[in-house]
Amino acid sequence: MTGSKTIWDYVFLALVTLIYIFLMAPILLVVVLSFSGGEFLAFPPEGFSLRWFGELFSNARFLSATLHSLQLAAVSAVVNGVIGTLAAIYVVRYAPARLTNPLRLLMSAPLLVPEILTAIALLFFFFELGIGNNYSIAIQTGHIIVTFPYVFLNVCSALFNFDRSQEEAARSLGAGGRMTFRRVTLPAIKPGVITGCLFAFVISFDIFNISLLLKPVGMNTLPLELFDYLRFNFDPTAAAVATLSILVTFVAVLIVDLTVGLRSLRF
Amino acid sequence: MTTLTLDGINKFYGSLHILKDINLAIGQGEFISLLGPSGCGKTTTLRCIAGFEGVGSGRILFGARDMTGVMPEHRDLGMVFQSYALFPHMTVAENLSFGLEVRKIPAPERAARIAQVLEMVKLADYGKRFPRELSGGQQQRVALARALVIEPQVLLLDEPLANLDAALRDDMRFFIRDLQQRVGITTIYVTHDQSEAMVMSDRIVVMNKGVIEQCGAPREIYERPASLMVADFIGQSNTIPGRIREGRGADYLIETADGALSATGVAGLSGDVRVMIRPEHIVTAAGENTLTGRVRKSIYQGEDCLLHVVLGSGANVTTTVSSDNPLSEGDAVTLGFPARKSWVLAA
Amino acid sequence: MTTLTLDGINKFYGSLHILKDINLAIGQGEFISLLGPSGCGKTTTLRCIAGFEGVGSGRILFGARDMTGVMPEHRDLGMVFQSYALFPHMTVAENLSFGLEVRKIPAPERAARIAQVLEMVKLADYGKRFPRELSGGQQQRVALARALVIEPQVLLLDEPLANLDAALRDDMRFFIRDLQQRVGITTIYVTHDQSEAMVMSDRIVVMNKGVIEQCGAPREIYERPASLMVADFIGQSNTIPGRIREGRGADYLIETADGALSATGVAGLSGDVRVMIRPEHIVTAAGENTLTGRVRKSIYQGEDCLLHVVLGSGANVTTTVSSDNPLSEGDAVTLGFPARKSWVLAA
Amino acid sequence: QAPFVIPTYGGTWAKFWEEVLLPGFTKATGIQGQLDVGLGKDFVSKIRAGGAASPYSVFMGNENIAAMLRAEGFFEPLDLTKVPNAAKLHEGLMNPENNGLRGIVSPIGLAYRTDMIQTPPKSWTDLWTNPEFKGRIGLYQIGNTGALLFLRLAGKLFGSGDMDIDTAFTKIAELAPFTQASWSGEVATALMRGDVAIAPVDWTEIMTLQDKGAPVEIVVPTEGVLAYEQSFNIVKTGAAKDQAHAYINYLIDADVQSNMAKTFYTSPVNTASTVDAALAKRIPITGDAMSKIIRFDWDKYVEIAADVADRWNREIG
Amino acid sequence: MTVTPDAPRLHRRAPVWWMILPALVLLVGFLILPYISIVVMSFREASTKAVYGDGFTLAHYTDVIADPFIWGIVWRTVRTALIVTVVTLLLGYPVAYHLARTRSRVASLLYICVISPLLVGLVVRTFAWMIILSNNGIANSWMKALHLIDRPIQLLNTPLGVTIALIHVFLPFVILPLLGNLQAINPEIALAGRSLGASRMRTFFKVTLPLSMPGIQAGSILVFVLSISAYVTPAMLGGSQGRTMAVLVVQYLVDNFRWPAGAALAIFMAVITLAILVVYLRLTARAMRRLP
Ligand SMILES: Nc1ncnc2c1ncn2[C@@H]1O[C@H](COP(=O)(O)OP(=O)(O)OP(=O)(O)O)[C@@H](O)[C@H]1O
Ligand SMILES: Nc1ncnc2c1ncn2[C@@H]1O[C@H](COP(=O)(O)OP(=O)(O)OP(=O)(O)O)[C@@H](O)[C@H]1O
Ligand SMILES: NCCCCNCCCN
Ligand SMILES: [Mg+2]
Ligand SMILES: [Mg+2]
Repeated sequence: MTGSKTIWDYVFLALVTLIYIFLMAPILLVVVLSFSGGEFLAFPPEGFSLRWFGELFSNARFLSATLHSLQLAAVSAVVNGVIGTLAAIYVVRYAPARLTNPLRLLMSAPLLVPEILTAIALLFFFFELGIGNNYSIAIQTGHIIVTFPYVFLNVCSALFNFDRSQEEAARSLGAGGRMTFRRVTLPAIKPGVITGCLFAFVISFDIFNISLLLKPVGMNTLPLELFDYLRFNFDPTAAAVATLSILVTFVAVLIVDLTVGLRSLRF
Repeated sequence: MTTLTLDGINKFYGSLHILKDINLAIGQGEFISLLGPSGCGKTTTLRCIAGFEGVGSGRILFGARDMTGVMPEHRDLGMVFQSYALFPHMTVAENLSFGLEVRKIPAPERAARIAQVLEMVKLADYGKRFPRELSGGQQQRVALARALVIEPQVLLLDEPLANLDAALRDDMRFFIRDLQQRVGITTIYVTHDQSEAMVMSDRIVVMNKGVIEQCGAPREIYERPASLMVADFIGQSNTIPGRIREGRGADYLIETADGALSATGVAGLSGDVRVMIRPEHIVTAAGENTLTGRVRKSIYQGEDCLLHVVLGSGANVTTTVSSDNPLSEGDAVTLGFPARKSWVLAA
Repeated sequence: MTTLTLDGINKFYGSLHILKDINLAIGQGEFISLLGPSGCGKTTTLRCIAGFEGVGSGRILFGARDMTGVMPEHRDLGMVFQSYALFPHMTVAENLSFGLEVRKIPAPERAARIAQVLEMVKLADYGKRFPRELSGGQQQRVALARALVIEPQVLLLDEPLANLDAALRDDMRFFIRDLQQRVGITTIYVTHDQSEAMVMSDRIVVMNKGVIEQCGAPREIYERPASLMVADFIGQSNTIPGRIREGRGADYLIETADGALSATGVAGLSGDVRVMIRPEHIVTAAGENTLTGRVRKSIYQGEDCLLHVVLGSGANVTTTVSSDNPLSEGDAVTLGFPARKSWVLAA
Repeated sequence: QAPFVIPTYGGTWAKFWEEVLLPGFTKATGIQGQLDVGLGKDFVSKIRAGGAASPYSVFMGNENIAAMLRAEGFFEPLDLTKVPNAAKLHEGLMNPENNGLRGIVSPIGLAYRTDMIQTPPKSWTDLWTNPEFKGRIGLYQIGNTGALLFLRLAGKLFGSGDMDIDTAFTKIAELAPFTQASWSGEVATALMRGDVAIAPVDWTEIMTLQDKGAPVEIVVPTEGVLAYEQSFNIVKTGAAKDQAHAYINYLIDADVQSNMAKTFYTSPVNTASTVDAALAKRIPITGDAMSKIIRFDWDKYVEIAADVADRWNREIG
Repeated sequence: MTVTPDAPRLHRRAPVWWMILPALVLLVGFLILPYISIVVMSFREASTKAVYGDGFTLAHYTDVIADPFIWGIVWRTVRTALIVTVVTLLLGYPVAYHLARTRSRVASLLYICVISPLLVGLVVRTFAWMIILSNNGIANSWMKALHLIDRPIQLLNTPLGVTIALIHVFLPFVILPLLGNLQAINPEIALAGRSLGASRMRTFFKVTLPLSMPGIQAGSILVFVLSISAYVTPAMLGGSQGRTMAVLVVQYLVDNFRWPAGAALAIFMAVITLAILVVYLRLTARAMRRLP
């Protein structure tokens, strides 16, 4: 902000750089290992090869598991993006004062109870409903429930920062509740919604215990597939999977940056 | 025809009584200015009219229709917020476009109207900027343009020109007044600038501590203030305390520590009063009423000089004189003013 | 003694050249007003002085010390932001206390100073309120109080009174000026209110599009503007185009479409010029210079009436006359003004 | 008609089932199977939650886990008329009263790093006696069947029998400090990294490591080997009983078992299975050598299972 | 005249209860309802003859509460979660602050740095940490090469290893909420602090930090609760020394099939988490009330 830099600016910059490195180091390690020529998932890699990618592409199970995980994650993010945002707005804005704290706790409940117990509870529940884990309904519901609080909490915090007079301005210009929300409130809380949906997506993509018990017969999710794989084959194929997902992310982020401009998304 | 009626409005913030029984009837296309000291409840009044605040009691009518419970967006009004409340994620043009889109104005007409209004507020080249890339005054003009471009039924303007320089204020005033009269918009204008209110308004409402002190035409407010507060608040005023010796209808003879003064006022006053006289009606020469004193201070004001005079009784009187007057501190001075320019107020 | 020097300051936002070679030397305890059209760069200038913006080129000196690279917190300044920038999570008293705590003022003195300043800005009972619980004008006064309570070396005030009514403005002006002179604070005051600048300032700086147009004492700026822009911007002015027929030192005879006029100006002008005359120096009677025309509009202003007159040539001239003047639209009128009140400007 | 669900493990196991076993099964029986990948314990939860309608008709999992479900009454005895291959099973692989059979056997021997160990182990007791191993031992952690096997082995070696848990705990505690691993792959990695120099490991794992050129060796201790024994059971609450029997029968088919041996270095359970000489060198526990497997009765262990786990947590960590 | 203090009518009037409806249906219908049978189950007697016995008992709860061993693991879990929360806040705040203020052209790249760890599956990330933390792993060999240590320090299968990996895993969960929050704060407010003579430090602690409380709160609650219930990371990196309640619960439920006891253990842990959360909300409520 100010024009001049002090020694502290550089200290700060150095610190932040170190943290960025800390964030990236394991990721880079995975990438490096995926190109390893060796048989083992170990460092340093022995030579360079693309064989693990070949291994990966010859394994149809990874592909179908990835697609299944992507689908679960996308649905969780979208569904929670809608109902989590609505719930957050209700709780922060409209809920009667004596209800706000109970509601907040209820909305955070999926975070508070252990995932494995939720999984068992849902497993029972869906068998009682006669649905069992024949379809994706059980696993998808589980994913939505477990990822719900991420959207809810992030949107709540975004709403705290929002200047209400913008909404009033929109109303004064004749915009109804819905239009005001769509054109003014939503853009303002967008960082919270995006972060929430991103978390929901990522958490859903990583969920382990819920998927373990609720996955439909014959299907797998990527973490399960990877875990099962690594349990029996501790080789760099798993790293290749990760590298590929990093690559996809990177390209996606880059495209967003080049077209929309990443900063305009305001995470 | 009455378009906007405030009927016994009371408003509380917690236990603070902010608006106290506000009654006001505003005609179709009328331009009303709301004046009053900082914190007297002007913004709150606008917010109640706009529907952003519920009222503790009372009704708000648009025409004959009770609007008290109606949502702001169904009131067809335009508002300039004291804090601007621009949409930070929209460009200037998008800010203006918003209200037009709500009204389903087709795109070409929208663009034309936006361009025209931006031209009027002298921001023709700024359509693509974001609010954060504008200076304070530029932001304020965007806020104004956003409220005007929709040409609403009712305009609520909360200090819309506070951050503009005189030249721009003049232009904007003209623009507002012109649009308002052309379209016949009922306007409530909050300003701290009395001369602005004087020039623009059909009527002026003076508020004080949540109460309407006086409501009337500018000239009436200025020349025949209903209370000392109004006299003090609108324009410069000198008041000299005294006691009524004689009263015949509107004409009074008043005993003061600086001699007897003849003055006019509403009929029926008696006892302790104050005689009000505007600085510009006092000349430095004897007149129908004459006072003597000494110059305490003489302040250069560009157009003229402001003279502070202490009367014999110790009372202070100010007057303006031509900038090249020869009076300086300590000089004895004689002041005169005509009875019909004075105004008697209950003390 | 010079306390604050701007030495060839240039400032860019992206590719926009906002401040263009600003040079200014301000004396110890001097009160400088910054005037200029909206968006001309006043706020940006203050921000550069405060150290919130790096400058593209140039130096900022406090005394002899180069401050260009110094952190804002080491500049010992108080600033009132155009947007107030109050700390939303602190009460009014806590907002004021902040700067005092930084200066390690002991608690009892802190409390006393806060109480005193709050009293001055007429918010004595508001210490425990949060900014969001205040009206616009009240917030602005808190912003002012926060900057003043620390009694800094340099005060930067960005439209600090824009949202206050006349009476309060007067009080605040007095308060600022009093403190400023008592403590000897070098002050830069941004205002859109010229009369305010006239009354308060030791010198006035007029900016336009990032350039300093003129810098001088109020009277000098008003009576001998350096350019048409300054003449137009400061106060009302009438300018009549013409051509110099004869010049003797500062005295000129000028040929205009409405006849020859004698006028004064800086020596050495020739060719096409404009004769400037302030409305208040024009009387509705023949004089040293005489013009004739018709009343186009007469506007009641409280104290007086503003008269728009069209001259024979079609040029517009405004003047003020007493409120009870009998002139109305279409009336023929004769205007007069003395040569020494006029001012010749290069066209 | 829902497809017949076949549970199996992940990784190379899933791959084998998908590419070899399932097509062969369909070809042999005409039954379409739907593979479901997981671990024995995951199948348990679903069978339990399924109440009267288990999603699985056949259960696959370590025998100790199967024993628990069996105790809870979820299994029914095999109808041996529908499992003709059962007759050819090696001794001891059919549970009493036909309550499930152990269809896949992966021996557990003592594996070590050839480059880190001077004197290769001969007996399980070497773990306690050879000072060279101190601090470099790896063991399975209690969540893994391997730990239970080792625990009962310790009871048998040093105490009054494989149910002598007290002695077992005392002896295992003597081995400390040692690295604990949750599953075979993890012990293997620890071995590869050199964090561990000797450990009881799944034969499959060590053979795979050797194939990749790792300096590891595995021995059959004098007392015999332990083994992961995959138990196959008919789920009482499952729907497709006939298919389940057909599947179990196919799974223990001589050729299928030979195939598995080639792929996983498991010990064929079918007496008729053949193992070629080269392979036989690498998997010594075949044919008659199957008797070298130290086998335990898990049905009576069920009662103390929870307490043992608890005690492991507290005493071993 | 009777007057009552009035709420802003704009908001009172709107029929908005439907906004919470889908969330209520989801959480009540698919979380609370299923949990009822789980809670009931936690009071069932244990059995090896069925999933659970017929009778009811409090024993699973009393066993847990009376067991110092369990409390030890609870303490380790809570301590790890607290450390992870505090450290992620300490590390995440500078990053969020930097991202919120930077005008750097590589900003997009920095966003990627923050987001990409999230997009690499947890399992794989944890494996990477295994490779880094093991006795002969990268961390130890580099520290040896730099002569910081001469014998490998045990990182894998210790609480420390789990803590380090969890910090990495959860760092983005504080950075992103904080980032949104910091971007929403008007930068002039901090400048006002500086203009009053407060150093950047002081301005930060007195102005920016309090104003970013909503982000801090959201981020820290997320990380704390996530750390408490993290399973994959402590299971893979923790060994027995690093075992947490989540791992123990999974062991009860999945390895040992002790559903009633496992449910009781899990509910017990949830209650503790909830209690800590309520205390935390109480503590931060004061600071939050000051915000607009
Ligand atoms: N972030 C920005 N990006 C681009 N242009 C900017 C930015 N901020 C300010 N400007 C431009 O810089 C010019 C000077 O702005 P500044 O705020 O200094 O004006 P000002 O003299 O204070 O005006 P006002 O009286 O309206 O407050 C304006 O024209 C404005 O549009
Ligand atoms: N949220 C609130 N809580 C308590 N009091 C409030 C709140 N908002 C405003 N007030 C008080 O209500 C009174 C009226 O405020 P309002 O904003 O209407 O004043 P105003 O006439 O617009 O003043 P200004 O000219 O300063 O803008 C003020 O005294 C203010 O302190
Ligand atoms: N390589 C041998 C496979 C053994 C797998 N055991 C898994 C246990 C499942 N309950
Ligand atoms: Mg106001
Ligand atoms: Mg400005």
